[in-house]
Amino acid sequence: MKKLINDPGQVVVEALEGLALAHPDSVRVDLENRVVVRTDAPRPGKVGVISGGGSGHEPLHSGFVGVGMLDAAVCGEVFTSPVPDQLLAATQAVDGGAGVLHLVKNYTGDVMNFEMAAELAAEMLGTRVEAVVIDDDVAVQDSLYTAGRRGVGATVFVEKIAGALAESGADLDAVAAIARKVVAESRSMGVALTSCTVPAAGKPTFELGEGEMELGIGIHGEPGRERLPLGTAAEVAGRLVEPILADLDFTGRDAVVMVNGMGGTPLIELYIVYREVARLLEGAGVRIARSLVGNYVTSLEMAGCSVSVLRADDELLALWDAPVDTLSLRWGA
Amino acid sequence: MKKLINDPGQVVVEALEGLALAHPDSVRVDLENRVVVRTDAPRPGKVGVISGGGSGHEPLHSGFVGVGMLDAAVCGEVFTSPVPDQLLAATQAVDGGAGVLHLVKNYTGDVMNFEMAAELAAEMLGTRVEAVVIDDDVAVQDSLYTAGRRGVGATVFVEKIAGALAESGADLDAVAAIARKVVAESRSMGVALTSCTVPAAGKPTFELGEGEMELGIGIHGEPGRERLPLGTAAEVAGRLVEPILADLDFTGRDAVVMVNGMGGTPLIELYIVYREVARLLEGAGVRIARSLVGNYVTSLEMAGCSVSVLRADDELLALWDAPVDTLSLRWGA
Amino acid sequence: MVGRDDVARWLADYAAVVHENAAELTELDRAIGDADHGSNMDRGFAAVAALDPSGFDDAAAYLKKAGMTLVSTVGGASGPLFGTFFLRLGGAWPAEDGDAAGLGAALRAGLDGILARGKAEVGDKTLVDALAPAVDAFDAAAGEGLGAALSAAAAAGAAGRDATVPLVARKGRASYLGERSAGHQDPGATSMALLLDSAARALPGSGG
Amino acid sequence: MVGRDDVARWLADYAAVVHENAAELTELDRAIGDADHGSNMDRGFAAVAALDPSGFDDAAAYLKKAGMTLVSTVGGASGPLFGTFFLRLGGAWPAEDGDAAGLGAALRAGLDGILARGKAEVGDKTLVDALAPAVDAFDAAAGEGLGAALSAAAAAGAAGRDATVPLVARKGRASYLGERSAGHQDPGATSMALLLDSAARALPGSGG
Ligand SMILES: Nc1ncnc2c1ncn2[C@@H]1O[C@H](COP(=O)(O)OP(=O)(O)O)[C@@H](O)[C@H]1O
Ligand SMILES: Nc1ncnc2c1ncn2[C@@H]1O[C@H](COP(=O)(O)OP(=O)(O)O)[C@@H](O)[C@H]1O
Ligand SMILES: [Mg+2]
Ligand SMILES: [Mg+2]
Ligand SMILES: [Mg+2]
Ligand SMILES: [Mg+2]
Repeated sequence: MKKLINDPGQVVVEALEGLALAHPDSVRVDLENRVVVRTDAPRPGKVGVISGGGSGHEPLHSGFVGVGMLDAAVCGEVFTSPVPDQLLAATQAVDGGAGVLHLVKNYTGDVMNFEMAAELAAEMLGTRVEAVVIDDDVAVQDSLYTAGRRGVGATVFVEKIAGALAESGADLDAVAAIARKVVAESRSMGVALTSCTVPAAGKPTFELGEGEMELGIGIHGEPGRERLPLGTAAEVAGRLVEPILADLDFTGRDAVVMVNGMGGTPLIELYIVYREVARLLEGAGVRIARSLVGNYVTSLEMAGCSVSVLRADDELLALWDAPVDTLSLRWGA
Repeated sequence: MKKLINDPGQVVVEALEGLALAHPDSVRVDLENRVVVRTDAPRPGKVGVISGGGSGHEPLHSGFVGVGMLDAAVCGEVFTSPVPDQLLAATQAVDGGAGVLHLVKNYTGDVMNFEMAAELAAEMLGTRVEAVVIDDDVAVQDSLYTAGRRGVGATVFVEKIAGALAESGADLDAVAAIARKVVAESRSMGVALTSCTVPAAGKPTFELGEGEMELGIGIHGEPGRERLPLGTAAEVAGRLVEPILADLDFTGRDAVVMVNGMGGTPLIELYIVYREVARLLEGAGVRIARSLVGNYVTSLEMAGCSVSVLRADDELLALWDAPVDTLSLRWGA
Repeated sequence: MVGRDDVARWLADYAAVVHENAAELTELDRAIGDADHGSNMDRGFAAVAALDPSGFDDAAAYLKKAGMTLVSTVGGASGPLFGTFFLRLGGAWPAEDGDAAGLGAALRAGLDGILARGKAEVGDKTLVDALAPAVDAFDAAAGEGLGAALSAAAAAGAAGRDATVPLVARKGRASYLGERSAGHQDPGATSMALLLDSAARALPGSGG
Repeated sequence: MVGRDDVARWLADYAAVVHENAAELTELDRAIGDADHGSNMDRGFAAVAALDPSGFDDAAAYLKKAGMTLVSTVGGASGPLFGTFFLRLGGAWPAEDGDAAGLGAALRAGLDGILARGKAEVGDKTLVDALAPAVDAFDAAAGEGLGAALSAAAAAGAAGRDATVPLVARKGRASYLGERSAGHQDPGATSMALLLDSAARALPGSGG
């Protein structure tokens, strides 16, 4: 394991200390609870929007805290969901009296910990919490015999758009509804070229041969659905785009497209993938209205990428375009 | 070699096609000359600021084209400086009649190609060109017996600050002077935990053992000054910060600090490094006024990081804070 | 019969067992999960072991605090599940510090908590596959005394754990692997079997 | 004596040699540079080989175009250097399509162009270490005829290339390695030696 760390057990807290030192004007960091909060939270009358999960996916979620996006991000251990206490602390920190939206990626651990936190928030704080579970990963086909589709790249879409609506002063039901709409309209698929190494585990989660790729991965370094020979960028893009288009009809619709790096793939490759993805989508009659290319939802140093597509109407596009001022997503502000 | 590419020979042009497809509203891409240009260039009366070099360092330079930073970025083959024709095309594209500043990283190839381009620009276009050579890398100690210090992380400082002054309407001499000032006040040092693979070469440029690091690397995957056992983040930060502080006196001064990822190191580790760097600098009496943490000047998928420090007065800080609106650096705009 | 200090011995024993087996548990999770089960459990049970038993009035309060501690420190899927198990175990702990039947009822309350929280069924390739047959075996042997019941539970838990190997996972992270999850032992069932084994070793009456 | 079509044969031969040796050149550059010298040279000379010689009035125009082509396609350090070499070679090409002395003067003009552009000296571990002694050797043997002069130049170039091995680089990318650059053959000197070797093989008079 080759990492720039001091102690595998201290990775998350030391990184948060670094974040706090680096950006004192942008975010407030509650080191005890490992929560990154907007400097102006709680804002009276504003719905609080929080998200969280295991660490190791940076910039998700801490890089998306700020005006027009998240009010707080809750950081679990690497690839391990945060515990209810942390989520409760975050809920309290952003509760401006209008209720709090929990954005939860659909993993058993995340769902259970958020559930317990919502129960505690109702009991102990009297805060109204709505939870929206994000499950955009088309690699998981059968929700009857699985824990259901995972929450992956679309998390960025949900956080951006729900955050924009909350910023505009909408109420909790409306913000939760738009988040659910984004989930319903989003699909993602990912591929790994290498595994990643959880610091506490000390060695790669899986091994891939020189000519192999894992197709249909999540974001925790877990193996994917199938191991296939690594193809060209065009072939890989095809394997990612096809199941997305097969799952939801995007024909003739506007789309927000993200080509997301898993951490270890350079930007120059992500743009090559974007080129292929754009051609495939346009060939299928999809109108690309907005795009993002870069590392947004990562799995530590894993090489690979994911494609996420949001079927967007004018309402979603307007919220997507609304000002956002966070460490890792910033425009119009 | 595991890369998301189609053809090692087409990496740069296909990535630029992807860039053009992804961001039609932000930049204009001249695919023939591999030049990324501001959509509003040339702006009459404004000094044009261009930079360029080998590709594989993204987001440098193409991610820094836009209001308040570069007017154009010129993209060579991977790790190979662009040719004079490309630089000439970029010079012409941004020439608003007030002359053009060439920002050149100090590598033999870059310097010679930019020199030839400046000669051609004077002869063929009658454009006045000033060139500023960036050489911030303290790993190269002896400029008598070497090609001189390399241009590395401080390139971001120079491009940002010279770009801000040019945006304000300053003339070519003033913009060149501020660029030279930033170069004089900046120092950098980098470390690699893994090598990277040039697509056309097909295998890693160097091999590093499991417990080793290369200290004092440039940004082209070339080996560094020494091979050392990999230490903790705190130890590595010490090895990076010490030679910087030994080379320039930052005591009691404001500093802009960048902890830059080489491409394959996750953000969570960069923040741990930042924590250590901040402590060391503060312990040495340096006041950290601004900071950047992330992948800004990369070497493809290399794991590792570099630290750059700019000794900043009020003039430089004000220019640093000036609005910038590019794909990879955006604030205040 | 099983008092606060017996529980303390059990939890201390289990914390040591988890620590020793952390690498192996993570290894199992590497194959069909995300390579963190051992460190999750180790972090949680180290925190439980750091609790001072003498600060609690009785076994019930102590067990509930252990459950809270797990919920607060483990995270992931195993945190709420093991946490809920101990919270419910403490909640249903027999007032008289339990005979075998009372302990069996408490164990079932723990199991029910896990089922309610995680919605898994036997055969889904989760820790339920170790715990559910263990609770049944405990009840069946309760008439023979606590020691026999605990041994029966441990044996059934171990068998349940082994039975997870051929299964295709239907809950938790391993379910994403589909058929590829078959042939691997479930990490959570493994740590649950170790917990039952530790109980049989550390709780009183284990000799007979 | 050395006309446009002789030059065409030389450039075609060298383009083939570079293509064959591209991997090896890149390999040398991997050790003390950035692993691109072979692909840089290959890209450039493939473009040169694609020029149609019949489109040029004479060898001088053709060589200048080859130089421009290299400048425009190679990039890096070798692009301006090899490009300048051919530009100057063409610029100084003897009007009468050269005897040996005239060719020697042209080669020296090429060398001077490289020295002016790159500011390296003999011993800096660059392509100058192959070219400078080769031009001297050419001049010294020019009296014996073109073939002998070219052979002498090629031999001196090869020796100069070999002499780069123990040197510590003082110019170019390899200089950053300091002492670590010693023990490796310079890639640019290697491709320069191949160019001289190709000239000795492909240009007329090489038999004698
Ligand atoms: N819905 C569920 N019900 C019961 N147990 C479950 C459920 N989901 C997962 N588990 C158990 O949790 C174990 C994994 O725990 P752990 O690795 O700590 O959490 P995570 O999967 O969040 O990384 C699995 O091996 C399985 O036994
Ligand atoms: N200043 C210089 N003068 C002469 N030759 C040089 C100089 N700098 C570098 N070279 C030559 O260029 C070669 C490297 O070329 P190449 O790898 O194509 O370019 P780059 O170093 O830009 O990647 C070196 O091996 C050396 O022979
Ligand atoms: Mg986990
Ligand atoms: Mg190069
Ligand atoms: Mg796990
Ligand atoms: Mg090179």
